[in-house]
Amino acid sequence: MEIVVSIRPLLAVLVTLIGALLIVFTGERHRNVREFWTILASVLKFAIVISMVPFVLRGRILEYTIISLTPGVSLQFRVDNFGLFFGVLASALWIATSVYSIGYVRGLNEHAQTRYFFNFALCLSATMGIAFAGNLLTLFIFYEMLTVATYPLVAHKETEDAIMGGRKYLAYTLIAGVVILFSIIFIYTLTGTLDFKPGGFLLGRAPSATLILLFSMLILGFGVKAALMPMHEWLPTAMVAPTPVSALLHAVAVVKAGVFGCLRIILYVFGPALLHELNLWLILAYFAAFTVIVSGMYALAQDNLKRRLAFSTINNLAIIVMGAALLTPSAITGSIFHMGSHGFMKITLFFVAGAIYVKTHKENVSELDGLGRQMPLTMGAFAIGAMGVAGTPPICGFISKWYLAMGSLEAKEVVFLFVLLTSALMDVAYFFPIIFNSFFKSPAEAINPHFDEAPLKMVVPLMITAIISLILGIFPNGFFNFFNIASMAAARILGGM
Amino acid sequence: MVPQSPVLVVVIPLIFAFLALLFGWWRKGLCYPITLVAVSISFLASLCTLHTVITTGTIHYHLGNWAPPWGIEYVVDHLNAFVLAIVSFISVVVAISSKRSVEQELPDKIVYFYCMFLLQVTGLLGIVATGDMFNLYVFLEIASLAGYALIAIGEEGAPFASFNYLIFGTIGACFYLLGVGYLYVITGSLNMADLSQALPNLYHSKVVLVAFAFFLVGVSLKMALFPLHVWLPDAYTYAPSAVSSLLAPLMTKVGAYVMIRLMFTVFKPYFSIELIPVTAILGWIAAGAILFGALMALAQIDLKRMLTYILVSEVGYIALGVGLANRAGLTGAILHILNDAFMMLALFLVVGAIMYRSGKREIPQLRYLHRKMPFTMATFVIAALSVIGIPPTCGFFSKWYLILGAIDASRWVFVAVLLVSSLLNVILFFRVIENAYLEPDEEHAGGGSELAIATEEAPLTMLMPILIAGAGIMLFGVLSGKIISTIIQFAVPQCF
Amino acid sequence: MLDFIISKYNYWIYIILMMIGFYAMIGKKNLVKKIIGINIFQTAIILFFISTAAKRGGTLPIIEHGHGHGAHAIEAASYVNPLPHVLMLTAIVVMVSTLGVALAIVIAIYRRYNTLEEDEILEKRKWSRNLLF
Amino acid sequence: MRVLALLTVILTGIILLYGTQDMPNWGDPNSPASMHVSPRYLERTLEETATPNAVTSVLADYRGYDTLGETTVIFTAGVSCILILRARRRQKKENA
Repeated sequence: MEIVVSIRPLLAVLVTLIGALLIVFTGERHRNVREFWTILASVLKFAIVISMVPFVLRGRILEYTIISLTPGVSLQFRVDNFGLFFGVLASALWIATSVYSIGYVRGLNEHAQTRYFFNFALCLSATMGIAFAGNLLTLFIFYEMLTVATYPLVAHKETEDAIMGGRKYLAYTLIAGVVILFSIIFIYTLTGTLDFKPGGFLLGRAPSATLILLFSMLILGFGVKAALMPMHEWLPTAMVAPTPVSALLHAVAVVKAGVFGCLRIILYVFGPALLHELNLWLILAYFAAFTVIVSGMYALAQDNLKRRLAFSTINNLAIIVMGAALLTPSAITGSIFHMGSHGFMKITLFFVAGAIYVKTHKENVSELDGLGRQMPLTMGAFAIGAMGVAGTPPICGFISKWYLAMGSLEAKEVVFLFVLLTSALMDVAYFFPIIFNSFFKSPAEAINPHFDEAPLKMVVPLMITAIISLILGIFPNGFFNFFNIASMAAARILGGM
Repeated sequence: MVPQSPVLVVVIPLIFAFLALLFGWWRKGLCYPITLVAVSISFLASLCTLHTVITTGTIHYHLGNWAPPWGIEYVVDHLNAFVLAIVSFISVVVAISSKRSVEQELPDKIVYFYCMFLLQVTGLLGIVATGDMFNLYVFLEIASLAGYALIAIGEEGAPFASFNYLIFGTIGACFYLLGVGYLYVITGSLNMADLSQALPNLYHSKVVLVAFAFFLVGVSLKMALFPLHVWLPDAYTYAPSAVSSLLAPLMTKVGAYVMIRLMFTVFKPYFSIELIPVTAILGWIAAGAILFGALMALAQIDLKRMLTYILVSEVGYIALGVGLANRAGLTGAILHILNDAFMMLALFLVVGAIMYRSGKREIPQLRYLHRKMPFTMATFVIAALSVIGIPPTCGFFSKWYLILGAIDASRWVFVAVLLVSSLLNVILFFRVIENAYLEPDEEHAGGGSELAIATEEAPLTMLMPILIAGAGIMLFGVLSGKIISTIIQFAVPQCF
Repeated sequence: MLDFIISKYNYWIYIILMMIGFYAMIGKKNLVKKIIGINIFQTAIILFFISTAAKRGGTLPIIEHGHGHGAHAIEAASYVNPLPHVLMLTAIVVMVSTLGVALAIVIAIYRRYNTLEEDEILEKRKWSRNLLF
Repeated sequence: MRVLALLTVILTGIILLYGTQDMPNWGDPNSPASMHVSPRYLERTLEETATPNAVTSVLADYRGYDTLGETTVIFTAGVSCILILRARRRQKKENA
């Protein structure tokens, strides 16, 4: 394993941090300059992240140690394939989200826009930190930063509901943070190191009872952001936030950070060997499968579009965790790839929800009849995203679900195949009526039957993300070797066994 | 200057206290610059001392050139040098910020205020620098007397709060003096190093036991360790802003320093840990302090009063670290002396600035503050996150070491207390942040139009210290590993 | 037991004095009585220190034939221990200073509340607080 | 409250008394306090400080720094009294 010392990961984190500061100091008075900083930072960040791809594809690891925090643990970035996958995903989606955000907040004439963009940039810095963190402590530092930076976004509307949503979000995530902190320190006392290692570093370091306790605490802790049931409650509540924030929460940063954390724990801290030895993988997989089914049923019952999407997110996140828990090459590949494909598809769906809201101020599924005639591009993108989430070829959701299904067969646990199929059926059940009604039902009175799209700044990003999900479905490597990175990560983890 | 630096740290503010008075009678406006010069020189001297200690090891400075057990000596090792630097630096910062608030709150007492301010700093520095038990008492009294006076000139209710403080402070000092007396009777020495050599043979003597008990109670009173904290909330709430932002970060920390010094230098860890279960008891008391402080803080509407209870809880952290009696715990405790000093500095300075601008400090009255005072409030948020323990602020790292120590010692209850207190702090601070940052919905329901609220940031002399404190919180968080590896690991007694 | 009391009666006396002072400090409601308590407490400590300096058969720690009588062996045992006396000189000063500051604060309190009884002050403070908020 | 105070006081007294058991008797010329540091003050005060009064030599020379502290305490107390009392008088004048 070749290690290259490179400052790039640090730059990727810093560029948005500096961007955030510039945003604050530019302030409300020069809106365009402020927005320019956002776009500039996002593009620069994406460029920096992409520049690391060739190294990683050649099997190298980029490393940058900033400062030693405590004996054996440094504030350190290590870009491996899994981290890079997440980094590329988040930075790519951020470009789309920032363009979209500008359209959204201006379209609605939102208040406190500076704070909004500042926190947005901060969130992305933290996410990058999480993606490139080389050890658990670094990951935790950025994880907590993310929690705090997201809070103002969740409570952005400052209505009673929003403030409650913010409180709930803080309560859930900070309690989780405390649990994670405890587990991390415990691991540190056991091993004296926190560096991630493909295949895990805890094997044989502690009695199995301790390890089981640690594993459950860590999964419960990271599971809060990953919205595993029963810790999911904050996510639907946080839907009061503006739509780009929801998109960020759901597709780009927050929940993905939770899932990323879970996967790091499963694959890089405990590792397949240890989980097989303790038989924890099966329990975790069942646990996740439970969430998959239950959240799907919840989603069916929601009328509010964003809430329905929220439960769909919970469903998909659980699928990712379930895949990783199966610990077979295809399952892990599928699980990692699904992080990406779900990201693109779900962000499309949220963008659509936001575009509909900005244009028509409608939030409920039952009010969307005939909307396809007014906003054909938007609803077309929605159709792509929704079908992708359900796993229809040739959209990227199909690829990941295919690998996940293979993985469950490899693991000789057919139950999970059925779970996947059931969830796909439920996806169809809660998305298809929306597509059907919007295109084929006669429009409700409030809807303009003629072409009248949302602002361009919103439509273009959502079209692009929809198209990327389509491309990824046809050429899984079409977007910066996405699939290869995922499968390399899986191979590395299992090779480390 | 270099060889004299340990004593200069203490003596410079003392001399300048006289000067401030003399020049103050002539020109009132000279007091502020004189004070600034004094604390700055003192800070430079303390940096110099710290540097010498790091490069060459412990400094022994014989005052009047009399050899130790007979004369008084200053012994500056890593621990004192570290605390000296903290105390003098925070004095500088508070001195800078005091200008406007003193002009506003105590317009006709400026001269005496600055004189007293310098005496207070002298007292605190003297306590830290000395290696002699009785000399420590003398400087303790200087610091205390100055503290009583400075608190007494605060707002309504201050004299009474100060009187209570005086009673408790005097009890504490008297107990300490009794302890010194008991040790003197049985050893014949007042020098710390000398005592620590003479004492091991006497560890089973009842006199030593009683002396130790009285030291602990006396110091706990001074550092406001629960349940002996009763004087603190009133005193620090009613004190003038400049005074509470000087005393809150420093007085309790210096008390904590004295406790560590007594437990692990004068007495050996063998005595404090194994012979009598002091550290175990201390741990439980500290756990009580942490929870009690946080819970009482929850009940407060007055922001400054809330902070005083948080201070009680923070003192608990330091005591808990001492009570854990292992390397990680003590590292956490000593690191927390630094971190908490900066956190409290930032928080009290912010409250001072808010008071200066608006005269309000009740939590529901803080609306729109993030627009009136954006930088001040940003620092408040940073300090709040640090108290909660969100990385990468410094508060996280002291918590990290404390929890590490608690796990090392297998004290699961303490781990739980530390974690729960973080969550309590979340409630405490986000209550304030919600009030200051989020706005009632009806006022922007129309969407968009920003309410015309003019920025009225604190004046530069107050804002700069606030920003320095905020930057310190972030910086010491990132640099904590460095600080530990260059200073604190040598400050922790070697036997751990 | 009796022997213990007689041989260490100095400690008994100081402890009793200390207890009186301490009780006045924390048990009395009148602020001036509390201050008197502080003084008694500190006097007790002074007595304690001074009594430890005593040596049976010792005299004042002023060297006889001090000036110009050339070198001769000085018997430390024939003079009482000077150190506690020195310490107590300092402690007396501290005590006086504390007294001064305490009295000044009491005057300030009296000007505000027109009383020196603790419970009355608390009552008045509660009242003024209600008035304010 | 008074009972609590009384109990505290009695407890303190008992602890202090307990400690005195191991203390030297009154007037014991061989007590540790008289043996360790103080003999030097008596024996060498003349040669080192040229002062026959050992109390003076200790006060002003051996432990002169304590005395500096002591004077500072007095100074502090003096300034404290001015600080606390001065402006009140002026306020009264304003009120009157």
